[in-house]
Amino acid sequence: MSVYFPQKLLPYLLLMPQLVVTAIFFLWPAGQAVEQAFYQEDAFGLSRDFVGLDNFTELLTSSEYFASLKTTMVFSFSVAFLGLAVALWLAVMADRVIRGAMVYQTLLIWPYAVAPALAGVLWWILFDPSMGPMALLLESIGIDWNHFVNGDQAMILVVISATWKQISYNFLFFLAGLQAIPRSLIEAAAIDGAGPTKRFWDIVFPLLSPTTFFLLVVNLVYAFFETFGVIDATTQGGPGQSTTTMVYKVFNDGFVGLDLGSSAAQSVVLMVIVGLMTVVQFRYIERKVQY
Amino acid sequence: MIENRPWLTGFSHLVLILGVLVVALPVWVAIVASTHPANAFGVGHIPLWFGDQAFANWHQVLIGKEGQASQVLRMTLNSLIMALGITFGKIAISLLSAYAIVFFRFPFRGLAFWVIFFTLMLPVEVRIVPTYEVVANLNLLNSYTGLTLPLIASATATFLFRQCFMSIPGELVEAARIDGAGPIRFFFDILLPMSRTNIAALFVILFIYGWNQYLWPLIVTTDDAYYTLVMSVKRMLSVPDGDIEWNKVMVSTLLAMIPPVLVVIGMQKLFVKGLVDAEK
Amino acid sequence: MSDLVLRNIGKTYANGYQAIPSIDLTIEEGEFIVLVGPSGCGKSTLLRMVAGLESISQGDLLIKGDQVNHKEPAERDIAMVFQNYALYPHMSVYDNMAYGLKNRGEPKSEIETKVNAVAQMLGLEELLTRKPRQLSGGQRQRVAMGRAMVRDPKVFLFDEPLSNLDAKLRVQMRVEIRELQRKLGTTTLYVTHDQVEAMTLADRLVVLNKGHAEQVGTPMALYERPASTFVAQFIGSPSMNLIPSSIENGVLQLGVDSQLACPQFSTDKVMWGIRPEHVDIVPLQDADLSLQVKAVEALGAETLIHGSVKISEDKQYPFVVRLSGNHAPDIGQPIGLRVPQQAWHVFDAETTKRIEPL
Amino acid sequence: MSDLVLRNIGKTYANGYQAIPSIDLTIEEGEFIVLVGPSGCGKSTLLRMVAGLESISQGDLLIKGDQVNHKEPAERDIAMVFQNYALYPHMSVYDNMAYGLKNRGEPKSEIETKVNAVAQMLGLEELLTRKPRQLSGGQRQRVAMGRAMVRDPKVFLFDEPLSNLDAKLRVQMRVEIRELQRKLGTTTLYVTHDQVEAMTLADRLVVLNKGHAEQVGTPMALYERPASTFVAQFIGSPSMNLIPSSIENGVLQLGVDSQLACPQFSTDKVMWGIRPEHVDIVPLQDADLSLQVKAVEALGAETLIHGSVKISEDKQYPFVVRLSGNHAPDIGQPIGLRVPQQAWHVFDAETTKRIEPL
Amino acid sequence: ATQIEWWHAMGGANGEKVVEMAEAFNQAQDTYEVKPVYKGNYTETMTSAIAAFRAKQQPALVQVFEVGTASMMAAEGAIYPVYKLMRETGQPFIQDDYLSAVTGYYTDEDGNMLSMPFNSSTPVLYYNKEQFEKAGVSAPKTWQEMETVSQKLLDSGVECGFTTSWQSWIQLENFSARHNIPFATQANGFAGMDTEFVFNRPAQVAHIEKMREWQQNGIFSYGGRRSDSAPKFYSQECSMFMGSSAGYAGMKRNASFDFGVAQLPYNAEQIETPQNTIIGGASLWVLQGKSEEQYQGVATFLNFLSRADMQADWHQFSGYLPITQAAYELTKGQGFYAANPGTDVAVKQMTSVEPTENSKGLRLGNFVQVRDIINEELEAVWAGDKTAQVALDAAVKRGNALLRKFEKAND
Ligand SMILES: Nc1ncnc2c1ncn2[C@@H]1O[C@H](COP(=O)(O)OP(=O)(O)OP(=O)(O)O)[C@@H](O)[C@H]1O
Ligand SMILES: Nc1ncnc2c1ncn2[C@@H]1O[C@H](COP(=O)(O)OP(=O)(O)OP(=O)(O)O)[C@@H](O)[C@H]1O
Ligand SMILES: O=P(O)(O)OC[C@H](O)CO
Ligand SMILES: [Mg+2]
Ligand SMILES: [Mg+2]
Repeated sequence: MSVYFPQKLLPYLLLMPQLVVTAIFFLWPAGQAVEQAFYQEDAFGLSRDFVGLDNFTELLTSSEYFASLKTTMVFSFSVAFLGLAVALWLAVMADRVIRGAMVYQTLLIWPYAVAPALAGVLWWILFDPSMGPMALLLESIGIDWNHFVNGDQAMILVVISATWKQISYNFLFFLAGLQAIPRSLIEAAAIDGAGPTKRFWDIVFPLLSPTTFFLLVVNLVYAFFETFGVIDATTQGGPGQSTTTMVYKVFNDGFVGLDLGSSAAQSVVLMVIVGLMTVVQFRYIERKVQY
Repeated sequence: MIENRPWLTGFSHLVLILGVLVVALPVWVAIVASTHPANAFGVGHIPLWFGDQAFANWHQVLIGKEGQASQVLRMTLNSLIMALGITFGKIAISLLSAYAIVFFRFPFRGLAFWVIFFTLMLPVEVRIVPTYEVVANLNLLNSYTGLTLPLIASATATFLFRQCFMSIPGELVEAARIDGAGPIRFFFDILLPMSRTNIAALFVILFIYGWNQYLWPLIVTTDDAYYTLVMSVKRMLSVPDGDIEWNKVMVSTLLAMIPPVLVVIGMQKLFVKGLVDAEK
Repeated sequence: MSDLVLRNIGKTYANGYQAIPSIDLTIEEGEFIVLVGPSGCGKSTLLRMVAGLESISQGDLLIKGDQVNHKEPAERDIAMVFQNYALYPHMSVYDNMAYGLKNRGEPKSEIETKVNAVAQMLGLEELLTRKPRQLSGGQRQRVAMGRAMVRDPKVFLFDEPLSNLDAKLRVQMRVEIRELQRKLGTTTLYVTHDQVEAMTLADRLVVLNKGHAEQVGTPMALYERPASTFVAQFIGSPSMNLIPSSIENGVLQLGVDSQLACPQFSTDKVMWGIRPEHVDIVPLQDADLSLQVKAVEALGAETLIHGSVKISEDKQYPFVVRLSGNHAPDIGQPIGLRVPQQAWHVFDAETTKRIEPL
Repeated sequence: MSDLVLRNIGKTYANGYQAIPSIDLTIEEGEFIVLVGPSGCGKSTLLRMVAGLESISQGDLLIKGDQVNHKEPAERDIAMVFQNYALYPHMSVYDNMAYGLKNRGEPKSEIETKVNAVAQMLGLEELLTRKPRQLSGGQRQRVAMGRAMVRDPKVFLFDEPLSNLDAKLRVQMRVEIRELQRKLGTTTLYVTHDQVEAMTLADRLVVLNKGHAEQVGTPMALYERPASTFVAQFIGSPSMNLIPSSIENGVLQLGVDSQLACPQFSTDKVMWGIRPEHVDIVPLQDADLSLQVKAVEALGAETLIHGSVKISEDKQYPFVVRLSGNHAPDIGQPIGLRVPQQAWHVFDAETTKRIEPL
Repeated sequence: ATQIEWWHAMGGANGEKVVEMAEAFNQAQDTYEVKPVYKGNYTETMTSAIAAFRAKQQPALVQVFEVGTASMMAAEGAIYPVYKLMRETGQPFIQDDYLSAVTGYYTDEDGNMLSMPFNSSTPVLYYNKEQFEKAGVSAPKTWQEMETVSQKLLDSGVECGFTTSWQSWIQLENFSARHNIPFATQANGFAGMDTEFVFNRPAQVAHIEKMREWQQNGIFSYGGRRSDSAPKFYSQECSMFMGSSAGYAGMKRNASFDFGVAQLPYNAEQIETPQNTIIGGASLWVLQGKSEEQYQGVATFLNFLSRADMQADWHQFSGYLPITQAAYELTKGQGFYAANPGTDVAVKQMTSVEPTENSKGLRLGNFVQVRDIINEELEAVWAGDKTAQVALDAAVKRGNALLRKFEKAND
């Protein structure tokens, strides 16, 4: 698009509603969070002390915070990886079957609609160590499942619950991506003597890389910021801190623990991270990965 | 066809069916669980096959007590109002702002875009206390406005519309200008109708986003006239030391799940098309 | 031994559509065969059956005497150049060309030798490290050729390889392809819907119409003696002028006041035809036909005169005349045409097949 | 009164790129002007300035005597047909055509009359309720035309309106556009990079080169007396053969053993040119030049012979000959050419401008 | 009628009961109308109320769990102490009517009741009678017996001996109280904000260390932070379950076997006669900033709730303790305990001895977060990642930091 309307005032009017809402419900609270980060305050807001950077130094010297950073990374990348891998696998299969691709799409698409909190509940009871069918299944093959004790298992549980919802979304994009790969390329590779598996790794997978990269970013953002409901409904951050992600921690420290100063400082850190991710995502979307 | 290997096709179907089954498992369990008596869960295992209490459970949740039916109806209505309010609000303001950003050049355009884009990612949970205070100060607690308006301040929709608008050929704008259409006419006569599928896709995404909110409504409402379905599930779950009535929880879960699932499946074609086209 | 034999080959798609009823064709070693025909006539289908990308519904396909109906594409020892080139966008030019050899498991050094040799032949040495998107259309086309050549296949298959290029480049690449094929001597099956390309490239042309081979022969044979009105209109540009008429007692009734003496034919309802370039302009009183001029296109070297020939009160047929040099007849005025008998083409009006004088 | 006047018009883009330094052009009522030139030469820029879609950096634009530099496109009373038609995809054909009239606030009944009249003229009556995506390329093109015509504008603007069509359709639509414009008598500015289109459509041609008007004139004038090598190569297909040479004492030094007597010119370093169609084949011993044949393209009505002319040991120039009818010289062999002096073109080797004998 | 908002955290059946009680009040008079509002679980309810207070949208009455007590008490400008409310509205109010073990938790240094006890619970031991019979054992009284009984149960084919809910509450807070050892200095915080945690003393460490060992050999099986472990008992995986007395109703509904209720075990080597246990559950706090009329209504309502019949009904329905002596007597008189053996165990366990300063309760700031910390550290113990000593030391250290923060914010 390099064609514009010449009007000068109109664009501001058009932007106004969005900006007003953003300013009131996002920027203002965000500003308050920034301010709060420099204060120590009791829960009821009856007294407050300016503490400078104390909240930040406390945060950045606390091993728990870095543990949650690590947890966030492990969690996010696991969700992204698992979600992409499963969805790609299914999409490749759906792309192969000429008949029924739409039917499969319908059957796979709906978890997208399920509330994260509800998804969490469903997986939680599936894996409940004493009554969940999955836990019993695992037990019957010799795996002692108890995510209340075992941090890795808890992580697996939240990863599965968070991934589940995301598979449909990824699947849609991968299927579209696959269908957009020119048939002739696949045919050329077949003539060049590559079998189905080789064709996938040599041709299809590299050609999907823009889609994959896009989905990677989307999934990371999702895992980073939007899985609060899943974690809250399943493990609530435990056992230990093994599933306490940064977003969960902000919420927990602030809303549950009522440590508003620290929580605000964490919000500020997150905002910085969001800012960075915004830049990265924006750059990517502006000039897509080229192969 | 490229190669003649029927077993490969068979294998593909097998994998897909397996995938569908795994994906459906949790909901299967929910459906099955909603047909058992409450104590079927405690005694050991979650049943994997239907019980005989389906009617009783659903009846109990839907119209168990006097006035309950109207409460369920009310919650459904609230969920719907909230979901649609958020959906239409977002779509409306996003259409306008994306239009401004894509089709006009003006000072601070970049800044405006970044400000909007920045809100894309930070979820309400992270800034819930100050946001609550703002809403309270504006006297919006216990109102549909309070339920919806603050959640409208996110940029997914703006961003998607921007992507979609950028793919509209510039020549169309020029043709419209030559045909004597100014920006407003262009917006209504050309742009809106052309963005149908994207609007539809966003409708689905945002409807689901809105419908699935639970923390926010929990916090800004104190009047049960404003309770939503998803909230009701959450409410049945937080029973300190009491026993969770899983059968009813599952009924409510299904109840809260059905409308958005119907929306997704019903609008599948438009949804997929609008979503995928705008992103790429 | 014939290189490529299509014996009673037919194709019916899964949806029941019969794209090709039956085709027989024998291609000799080193021949350049062009399949030409309008869109949807089954050219690609036929080519893809030879390549192994589409299953063969009926008949036999023989390459160097072997029946290959059920062989995988890679096993048929063919190479194909696609309309959009189908270069692997994420691989360098070198890798694009080497991919087939790698898959065959040839040793690295050998691959290098072969790729370099072909690259040199095509003038691609400088481009080997580039990615396809860094190439111009013509260069891409050449890489696609290179990828096919490097494998030294028994048969080259081309599916409209030039149609994505602009006019100038198309002319140039056309000449290059022809030269290369001459040099390599590889049997070639080439699909196009462009009759100029078909005429200039082919040793023999196959004109396809709705999955049937209407005529097979050298370009000149087809130009000079088209077997049907379909071929007559398809080969040559502008198309041959065709006018339905009847022959009675050695007289061709061309309408209002045009009656031309002509030899005896076996049929009397005919399509009478003459190519635009075989018509001369003469003073009206000496003319065989009179042409109402509608538009004149002067191209410098030649002039096209578009107009219509009136046959009866309510029937007139479009008619084009092609003249060398520059001419400027008045638009809206009639001019006189001479149509020499040796340039006539006569077709059966019903079967549309060519008929010769008795 | 002149219909459209471009007085010292120039365009510098916001990024500082000067797409058009300065152009002067006066267009009379009803004239069909074609802007032609290679990609990026500024054709679209100029057209869009006339349309009001691009601001004018310098100079005056007058439509029917009014300075319209700062008027909105809709106020200039022009209509434009875009390369990809820019039909509103969600509106029916009728609505597409009616949209401009509606915006003007014309009464419904009047709109209907006008749209129907134009639809009938263009044979679109049956299609009025369809959406653009349900139309073929040629039909879309016609709708785009219809949308422009229905508003009965003072000026038609076309930006490569035919380049998305296939060859056959392009020829047909070209003739249609010309006929329509004649009928309507609307002043027209038409952009193309296709020289055939340019030659056949234009009353006058403007050849643009890097934002400059290289030459303005009738197609024949440009074909016969191109003002520069740029125009010479651009107009005519295949292109004019050009060979750098020197003139010494009335002798044109064409290389190894070709020296042709020639009139006196003001310069001695020249580009000597001749069009492919103006060359004759003669026995080698009578020849002015000898051509090494590389490829022969027989098109039925004519034959193109591609080859090269040797100038010195290490220099040879490609050379094309175009002959009527069918010829088959041996590839790789030399043939003799005659180059009649009256068909020569001579250009200053430095300025590339045409020079005439003294 | 004057509207009175009452925010509570009672979901499920208890939630319905709460609504019923409010209805009953509204029916009984028409000057006031109490509007019960469910605000999520305990933490969500408390934080919602605090957030609302900050935004000046607070309810008149809010249910806050015992863990939040210190935070509420410290917020002097935000709360309206119940004793004061009663006095100023002229409502009859005799503090001594209430069970001292309950009121003790909610009174200030001068013995004034700051909030109104509502749903108080205390941990008890539930056991599976059928499995016990089969293994030939009876309910353990001491932790020593706990081990041998469990072992026998395991030998008889049961998968696990016991499990626990609310690990900090039961295995540390109540463990300390029951053995009359401090959980924190300054009388568990009652005597001042400069309190420090001391639950990393040998007695607690030894107990946790023992549990760690049991977790490894199957005597103990951890099943989650709150009451998530109950299904282990329902499903007969574990023979014993330590949980809130308020869980009785659910137990009744879910257990398909005969179960018994016993007092929490004690360590016989530590103490001869065990101390009382401390309470959990929640009390009702009145918030500042409402009209006199509303306060009048709140006081009336609180009185209504404390009526013996109301309390007895609530006690019998939910399993929460009867908070007044009268309610206890009434229930007893109605023959409830006889018909439901074990339902009085909690009351007895609570009231058998006079509370000491170690068993009166806890008053510790930021305790919600501290509970999280303890949960995290204990989970590390169960997982075998840390020894009891290391984990409790860490918990004390992290907890103390929060105490200091609280002290700083509230001085
Ligand atoms: N997979 C298919 N299933 C059913 N019909 C098909 C299929 N592929 C092609 N066809 C039909 O077969 C006929 C021949 O198609 P084909 O692609 O061979 O034409 P073509 O001559 O190559 O045309 P073009 O010049 O447009 O490429 C067409 O009518 C087409 O619609
Ligand atoms: N908005 C712009 N900003 C800067 N430079 C531009 C802009 N639009 C076009 N140009 C440049 O101006 C020159 C002329 O562009 P124009 O589009 O007029 O060419 P054209 O003759 O129409 O080419 P084509 O045949 O490819 O359509 C080109 O070099 C182009 O890159
Ligand atoms: O579940 P409850 O209501 O008995 O309360 C448990 C205690 O709050 C735990 O601290
Ligand atoms: Mg084809
Ligand atoms: Mg252009």
